[in-house]
Amino acid sequence: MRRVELAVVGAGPAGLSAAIEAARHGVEVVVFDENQRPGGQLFKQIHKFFGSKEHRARERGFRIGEDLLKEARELNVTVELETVVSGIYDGLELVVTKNDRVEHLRANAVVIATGASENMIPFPGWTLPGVIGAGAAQTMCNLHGVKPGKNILMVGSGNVGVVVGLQLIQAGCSLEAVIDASPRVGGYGVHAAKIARTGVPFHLRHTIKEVYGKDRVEGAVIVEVDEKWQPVPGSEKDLKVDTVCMAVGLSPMYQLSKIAGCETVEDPSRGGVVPICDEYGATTVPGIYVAGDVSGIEEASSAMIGGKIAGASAALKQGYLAQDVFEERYAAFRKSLEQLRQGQFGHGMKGKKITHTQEGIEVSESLLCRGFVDESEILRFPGIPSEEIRMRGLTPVIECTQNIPCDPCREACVKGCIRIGESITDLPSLSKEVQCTGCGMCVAACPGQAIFLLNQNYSDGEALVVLPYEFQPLPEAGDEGTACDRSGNPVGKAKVLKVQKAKTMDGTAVLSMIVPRELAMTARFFRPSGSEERRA
Amino acid sequence: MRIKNHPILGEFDKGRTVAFSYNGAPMTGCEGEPIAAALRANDVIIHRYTSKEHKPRGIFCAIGRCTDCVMIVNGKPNVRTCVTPLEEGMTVETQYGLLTQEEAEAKGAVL
Amino acid sequence: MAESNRRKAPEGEYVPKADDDLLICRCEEVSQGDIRRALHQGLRTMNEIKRETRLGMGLCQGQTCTRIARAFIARELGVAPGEVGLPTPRTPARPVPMTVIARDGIMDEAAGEGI
Amino acid sequence: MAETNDVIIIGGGVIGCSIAYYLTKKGIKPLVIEKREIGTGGSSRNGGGVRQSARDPRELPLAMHGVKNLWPGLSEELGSDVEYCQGGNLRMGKTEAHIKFLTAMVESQKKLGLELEMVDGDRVKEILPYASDSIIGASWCPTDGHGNPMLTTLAFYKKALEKGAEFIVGESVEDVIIRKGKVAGVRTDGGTYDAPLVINAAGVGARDIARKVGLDIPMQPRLVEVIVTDQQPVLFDQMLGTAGSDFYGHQSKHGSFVFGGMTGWEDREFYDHRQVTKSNTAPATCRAILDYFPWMERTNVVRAWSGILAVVADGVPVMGPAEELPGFYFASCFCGHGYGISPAVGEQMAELVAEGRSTLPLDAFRFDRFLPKN
Repeated sequence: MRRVELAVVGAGPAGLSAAIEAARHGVEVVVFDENQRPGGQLFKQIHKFFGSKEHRARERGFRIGEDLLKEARELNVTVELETVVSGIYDGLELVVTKNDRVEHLRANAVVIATGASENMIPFPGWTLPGVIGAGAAQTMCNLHGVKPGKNILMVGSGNVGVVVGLQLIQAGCSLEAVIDASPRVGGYGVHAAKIARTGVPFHLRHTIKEVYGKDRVEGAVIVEVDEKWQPVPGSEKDLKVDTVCMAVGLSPMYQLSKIAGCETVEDPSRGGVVPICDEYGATTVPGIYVAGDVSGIEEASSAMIGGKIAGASAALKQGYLAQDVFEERYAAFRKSLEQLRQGQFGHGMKGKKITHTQEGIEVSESLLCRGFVDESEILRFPGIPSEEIRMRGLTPVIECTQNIPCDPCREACVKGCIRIGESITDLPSLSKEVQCTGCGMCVAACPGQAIFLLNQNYSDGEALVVLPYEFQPLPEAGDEGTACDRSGNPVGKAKVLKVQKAKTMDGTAVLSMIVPRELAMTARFFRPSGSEERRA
Repeated sequence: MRIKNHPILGEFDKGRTVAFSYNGAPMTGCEGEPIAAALRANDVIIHRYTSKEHKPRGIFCAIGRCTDCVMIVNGKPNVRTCVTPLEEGMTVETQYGLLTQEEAEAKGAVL
Repeated sequence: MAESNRRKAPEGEYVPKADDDLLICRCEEVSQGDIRRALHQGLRTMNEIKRETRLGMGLCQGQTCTRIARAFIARELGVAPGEVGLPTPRTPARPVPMTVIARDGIMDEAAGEGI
Repeated sequence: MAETNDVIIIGGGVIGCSIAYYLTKKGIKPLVIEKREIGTGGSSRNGGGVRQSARDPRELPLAMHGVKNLWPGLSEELGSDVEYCQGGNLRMGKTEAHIKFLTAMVESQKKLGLELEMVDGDRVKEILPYASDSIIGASWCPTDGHGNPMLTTLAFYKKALEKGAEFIVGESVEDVIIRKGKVAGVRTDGGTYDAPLVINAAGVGARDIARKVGLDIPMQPRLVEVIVTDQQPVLFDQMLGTAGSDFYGHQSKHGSFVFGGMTGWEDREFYDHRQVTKSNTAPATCRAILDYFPWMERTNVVRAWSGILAVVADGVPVMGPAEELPGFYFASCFCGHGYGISPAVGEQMAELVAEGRSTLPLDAFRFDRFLPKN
């Protein structure tokens, strides 16, 4: 029987990172993945990531995936695709199936990085064709290039719901609404704001009453729920959709670890049933480690660090790494991980109601309830320059209102206009002397697409608003259209001055539009004329 | 339903166009893409009818876990179409319980 | 003795509920009513419900329904999901053709090395 | 203060639940104590055979009695479908040695009054058109069949519960209480329960329970495995086996095939007492199945599970009272063939407990058969 030093199950961010880290120290590694393409969810994640440079912030998930793969190959890691690890037996014996062949191999160590599976909720009609998981929508759009449907309802306003919601719009689908039974948007406000300003309504405190249709989805009835999560009679709304996407959370894929004999525990803070493991990812079965979502639902960035920790542990155990070197690396990984886990979306914050930012600013109620910061609330945040500065010339307007571990904006500005305090989760603010050149790099760099440039005194009675734009068809200079506010409501006419595209902007176009001056702090989206008017 | 010119991903690099049959009718798709993607692109969304209640099902998870999208492929039932690559000349049929429509009708199953 | 360990004769007939038709297990088409009926008859755990109704025993092996069913059973019984137990995941992790398993261990000279 | 019961049954498997049910029919409301869940052990981990053929002569009367008098009406009696199907048992052979072995078995069993016969390859194909052409003969017992072990266990449980039996589930028996030389009850990790009569129906745990009262059974656990396929159109209703014992099983009412099989070294496998599947069993089982039953090529294996047989030295159960300790009864060590006789065991044990004697003699199963012989 073939023997390998480290077998990794799952070629997602955690698995590949574990493989890379272990291989870096000389461990012979084989990675198995059941999918046609490696990278796990990274290849479906076409948005830019939060974090700092060391976390590969502002890079799109699929590019991180490509890089991880390249790195793994350079380190001679074998990646076996379309290969299912059917079981892990006594003595770390893996049985793997690829097409019509089965192989047994023995591993000195195993990293289980099987990721997560989507949670679903049952409601009348949930078995109709057209009701799908948000992950399925993402897979169809971003991997296979096929729209999952035309008119879509997103159930769930967590990060998956709002991120996939945007991706559906980018794919050319019509996102009719995002609903959530919770009274507050679950995901990052900036992700919600991206779809809100395209005109997608958020119906919070709403649940699905039923999905109807003869043999496929023809519509969905949503209904408001009260404080006790009970439907409010008479509050039903009928949405004509052909597709309903469920984004109601993820559960760790603990099954293989349990097959392997690892003890599990029910831990709601980690997303459900998870294998018991220590801070190095070691499970109750000697030699088996876990990393990534299987050990607790987090984001890809933290999964990568978790993978590195497990990979280094496997290397240490096999004598490829000295204890002191390991400890040094581990401390660095730990620090990086803790950075990511800060802020109001950090570890242990789930379900907690936050009323103020860490700077003591009252949070935007509108953002939590409707998916966008209302104009009346935006001025209190530190990234918003005073009217005096806005009238003086071009300036960034940073509509970043939640404490997220993210700092690419600071690095993007070569003039040093953007500041972030000691903590990576501090809200960005502007330096006293704004020297904006209008390069647009901060606009393109912000993973939350929350930075705009503004010259409120562009010309007599006109303001210039510069915004990030990631839709097709891409407008051109001279195009006329409608300026929309943060909720997607049309507020006036807009004319495109220019559209900047650059390799460094990585697919985010920076669109400059001229609007009436009084709309300077209102207009935050451009809708080309002739494009569909969503709201009546 | 195919996405043209994606703002981030551009053109999708798909395989060559191949012919396959869906319930006997000719159809085309991209070689190597999941059968389910090719069907969706052709606006087919019903993959099977269930054994007990004879209710329609289609794609649900799209990554080979839920097994809702199984169909009869090249005569073999229970093939997960969301993870099975499309090949030239494949025959893809709606699955009724475990049977083809013809077999199910011959057995007098309620459809 | 923990009184919660004790099981006694059900009281009266099962009274159907309006949402009994809602399916929990998509593969085996097990409904809320099927589960409630089993609970009424004295079954208490995920595994007992599974053996009685085939919940989670279909092609997907409970990938989708396990979490939903646990939550539902726990809610019906008024306990935490952890208290209703967890079905045991089994090999193979995904369905494998019998012919493929049968070839396991038979050396294929034409193909030479393994995977 | 401990509560008082007439009878305590240790073990909520198919045997414990069956005894409990038949006791309630006699007006006795037992207390059943189950460590894990109802039907967790071998009761939900067996091939489902309701078989008389190839039974030990000591067991055969129980098996025949069950098939004749209990199994046919069981679903109706219990008010739950136990999926009993009297499709016959076909034990197939491919070699002359197989035929010789099967013929000897058929002859000896005929003498005991069981109706069965040897059939040739053509007749095998008539009975089971999907069988391989390479099968040259089989033993055929048309009155054998199969049921669904999980449903049967739960059906006994539900009916027993309905008729007044009580169950304590999730408590482990730590001691059997003896007062004045007689059984007085049990103590669990959750409480104390009095009863003048305790039945040890603890399956694989029966040896540990017996040792608590100083009685040791020559029993060893043995790990066996079963594979289950995806749902398929219903093809046949026989119970299948082979002369070489390379696989056995049936197609369930649901359509999935449930087939046990072995590598041949199961006797040596049970090393660490973990109930897990081994990497080499399923391939051996699948090869054997395809060898006898090529149609199965189109199926997918969806799961494999293992179970533990309580194998006793001479291959038949230990049942009845322990002379050494008044009030202590055995209903243990079914060696992997307890399911098929579970209704008969329940009925006869209930008679024994309630009336002091059973219709069918159970003497051959007495615990003291293991005592030194003169």
